[in-house]
Amino acid sequence: MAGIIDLILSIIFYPPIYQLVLVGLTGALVVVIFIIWFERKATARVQRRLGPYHISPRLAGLPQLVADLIRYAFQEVIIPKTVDKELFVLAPIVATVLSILPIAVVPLTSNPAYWPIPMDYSMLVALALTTVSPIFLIVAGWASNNKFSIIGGVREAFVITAYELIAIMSILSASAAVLSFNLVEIVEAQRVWYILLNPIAFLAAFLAVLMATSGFPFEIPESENEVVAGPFTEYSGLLYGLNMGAAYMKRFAFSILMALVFLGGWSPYTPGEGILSGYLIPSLIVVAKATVLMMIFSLTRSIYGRFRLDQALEGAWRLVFPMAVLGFGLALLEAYLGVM
Amino acid sequence: MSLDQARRIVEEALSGIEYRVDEGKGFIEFIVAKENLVEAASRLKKAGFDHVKSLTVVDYKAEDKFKIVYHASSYLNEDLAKVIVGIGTEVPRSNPKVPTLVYVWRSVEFQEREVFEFFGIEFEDHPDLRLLLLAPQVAEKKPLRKDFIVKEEPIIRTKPPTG
Amino acid sequence: MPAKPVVKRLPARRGLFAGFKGNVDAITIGLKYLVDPKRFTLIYPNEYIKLDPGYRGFIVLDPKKCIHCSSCARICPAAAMRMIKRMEEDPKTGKPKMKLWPVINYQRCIFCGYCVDVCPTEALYTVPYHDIVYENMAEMDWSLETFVKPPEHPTAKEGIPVKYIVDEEKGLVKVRAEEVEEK
Amino acid sequence: MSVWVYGEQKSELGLEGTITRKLEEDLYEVFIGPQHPGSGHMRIIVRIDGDIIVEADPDMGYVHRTMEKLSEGREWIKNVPLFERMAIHDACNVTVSYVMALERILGIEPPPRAKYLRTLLCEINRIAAHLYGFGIFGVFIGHSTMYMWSFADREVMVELAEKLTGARLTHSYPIPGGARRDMPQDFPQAARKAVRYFRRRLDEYRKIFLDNPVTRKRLEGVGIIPKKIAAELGVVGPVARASGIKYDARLAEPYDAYDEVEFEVPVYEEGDALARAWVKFEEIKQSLRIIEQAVDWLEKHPREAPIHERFWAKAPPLWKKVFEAEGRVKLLPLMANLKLPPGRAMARSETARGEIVYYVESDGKTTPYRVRIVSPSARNAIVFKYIAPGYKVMDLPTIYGSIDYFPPEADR
Repeated sequence: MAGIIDLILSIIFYPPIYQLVLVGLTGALVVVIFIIWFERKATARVQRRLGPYHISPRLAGLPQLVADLIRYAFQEVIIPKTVDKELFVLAPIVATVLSILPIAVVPLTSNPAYWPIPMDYSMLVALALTTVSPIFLIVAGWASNNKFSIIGGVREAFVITAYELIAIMSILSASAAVLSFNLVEIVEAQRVWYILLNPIAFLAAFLAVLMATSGFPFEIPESENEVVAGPFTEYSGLLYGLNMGAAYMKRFAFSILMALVFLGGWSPYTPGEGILSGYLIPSLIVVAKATVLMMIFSLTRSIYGRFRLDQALEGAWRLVFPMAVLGFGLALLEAYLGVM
Repeated sequence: MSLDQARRIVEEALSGIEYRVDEGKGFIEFIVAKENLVEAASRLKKAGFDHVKSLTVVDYKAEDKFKIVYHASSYLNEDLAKVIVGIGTEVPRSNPKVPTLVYVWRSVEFQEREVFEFFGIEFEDHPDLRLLLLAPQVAEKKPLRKDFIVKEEPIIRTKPPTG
Repeated sequence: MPAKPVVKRLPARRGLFAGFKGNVDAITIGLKYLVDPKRFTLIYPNEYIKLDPGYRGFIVLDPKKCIHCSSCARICPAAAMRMIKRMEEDPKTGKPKMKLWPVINYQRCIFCGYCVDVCPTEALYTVPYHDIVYENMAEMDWSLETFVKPPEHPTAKEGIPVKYIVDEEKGLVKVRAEEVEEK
Repeated sequence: MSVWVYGEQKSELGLEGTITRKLEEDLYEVFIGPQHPGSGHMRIIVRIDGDIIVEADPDMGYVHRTMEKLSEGREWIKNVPLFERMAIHDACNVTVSYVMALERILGIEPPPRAKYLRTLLCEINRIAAHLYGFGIFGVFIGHSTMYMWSFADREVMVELAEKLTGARLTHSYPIPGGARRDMPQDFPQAARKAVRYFRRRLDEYRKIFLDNPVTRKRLEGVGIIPKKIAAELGVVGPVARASGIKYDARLAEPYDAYDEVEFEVPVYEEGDALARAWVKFEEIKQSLRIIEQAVDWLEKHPREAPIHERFWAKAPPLWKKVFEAEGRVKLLPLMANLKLPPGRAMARSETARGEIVYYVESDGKTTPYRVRIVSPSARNAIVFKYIAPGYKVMDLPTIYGSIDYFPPEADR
């Protein structure tokens, strides 16, 4: 009996798990609720309207998303007869879980006691993990067995091929500059935030993340005017909510990564000993920086329409990809000069 | 350009074809025999009337005929744009068949489909003569013919108000 | 002829930085409104628009002026206004007499106001509101008793009356109705 | 006579760069509409090969109301509210030509004041309808700000229309012989303010929408209709004018006060979606000019009943009192059962989406013998069939939005 409790406790206190639960799920949920509210409100302001209002006008409609979540949770999940049932149900769940998974390996403090997994390749692993989840969006589209879903899934596949390389290359440029794959070393090496040293790579990463998370002007797979809701056309209730949430979760994971790489991680704070100073405060700083980044991401919605698929791909390959390469080159130059 | 000038132009274009002129307020119509319709329309098009504004069909039940008129005008010739000239024909109600003018004026394609479903007039050789607006069971009744009567209510209510 | 066609050219996108400038312009305008949204949303039903007296809202009958001519029923394009027969005592002779009275069916009324305009004695008039909710369709078919008095305006009881004024800067400005009326 | 295959048909017309091949069985068929957000009640059956549209078949009629038949059972004036339901946000433009046709049969001409009032409302409607079109266009290409902005600003025009007519949308304003109301005293001031507001605002529209690189990229070179083909297909309104056709019903056959006010008819020659958007954009500017001129004229001239004297000469004092107080024109009871002499008339007016044509035939009764309506969207629907093939699926909303197709108007 005691053995089982020990086992459960050891699983819960296994660093990747509690980081995933604490930052990855709880933190992300809070941040995503805030971000979606902010996105709605900011868009509403630009568009000269009120935005969420009637659910608690005193809080300016902040609990709106909570209400939405409750609605999603209690809506009937309709599984059409023609779909591939197992995949249809599993795909959104797996996609959501996987999109938050990179957080499990990202160190949020310099105190080695609170590293999820002490390793030298944390950045590579995190980047590798970000590439897994979009596959399941395609699976979701395919399993739906619906023309719109399949078109949406195919578009998703096109977009993946375009953004993945850019995202990885531009974020990796930091490790090229520092000559290390260890995120802690990259953060520690930033006396000046890396965004100032290599704005080109940052811009490329920014655009790649917009593409990855279907932000405007790259909201192509779900573009509602031709393909209803893209891969999610057949989904309803909680599964649909998960699909929608997955994009934001992914954006959160990418933002954490970008906050570490480009925005100096937990600087200017120096993590100390103990759980408060060693883990909670630095990770809060990282999450705050990621939130600011996400707020900037959400502003594009009110300014841009959406690109056509081929234009987005053309832009990605012709403009953003060279930008990422240039950023990588700049990083190598900086490494050679020893700037960082 | 006034309607009189337009009339002269069309009369010149239609030389050799028998026609009857029907005048209205703001337009002028040339009614030809069914056999000459395509030829007359082609000549009208050559004269510069490049599109059809309205394919107007009127059901004269008392005279047992449909009058089918293509009201054409011009886009490319700014002078002709000021007038509306109709070219049309009359068919008996029992056998409403006319040659299509789609190959003369592409702009009538949808309007011919519309007339087909509302009046039951068949356009021979029309490339795509399907229903456009109506459901099949409604189109069967040929709603724009005068046999189909829509009655308005009387102005005195028989049922008392409920509220 | 004063009107004339003018052939125009699309604004060209020249130079390397034309796209850049377009982006900057768009973002600037967006941020400008993010800071100052200039919105004029009506928070209904906490606020409601107090409409001008000329507004074509619900139509009400003034029975004293009605001359039973049934012009209103004749012109009604939606067949909402119909005449009903009523036995009434003639004030002169004291004998019962058949009279035609208009009644209106708000299930059908399209608020075109023809009946108000055609009424030779101004017996019909409009009230400047139309936001009334009925529980069932039958209630919307008014009897003569309902027709002769203005309907209750529920939002006026709870909401704040506001008016919209056309403004050069903001398009429309929402002001309290009292403030406008003072001026 | 050739076999009717879509690709061939186009090459015959000299349209370069589109596919020319026979239809194949194994194409992907997608039904766009009728329940999509933004598309309205209309379905386009699209057959696609990869990402390219091979065939597009517009399937209309979801909001068909058989107005032509309904009008045969109704008195003349009752048809005005009926016909304006084709495009309620463009009510005056849609009905004014019907009323003009009636006036032609009656042989009367409305007084100048009525003409100017109608022109004023027509232009207010035109701006409102163009903004509506811009808004829907914005939604189609995912630009939600354009949607919200133009619908908010449309409210200004709706407010003006409400001041003028007493109704926000379905004004039923023109009647045979004139107009139903004179403008209120505070109207000119409000109208001038609105005009100045829009002049400034249009610049912001241009920056965030028309000159926005993303939007521009999306619209440029999409749905090109060359001039010759535009004339052949008989497209109307902004679609035709964007293709270089110098046609406007206000220009060809000036009605109401359009032969007295000064304005331009913007014409572009590119023929793509961007040009169509710019035509509408420039037309808003011209409408603002017309509104200014109409308001000036109305203010300068004495206030008198804007209706033909045939309907006003015998007006009792009560009516004149009502007009003095409220600006409302009372109708003669005979209006309800107006008898038109036998005759036929055609009239056209330029609505926001293009020219609308009415053919009206009277046999001397109180109801029409036949009314034929050809609305602009009905004539533009053919664009889907002949222009959309060859473009990508994601271009379909762009084409749809740029021709400003409005289902209730096309279905009638």
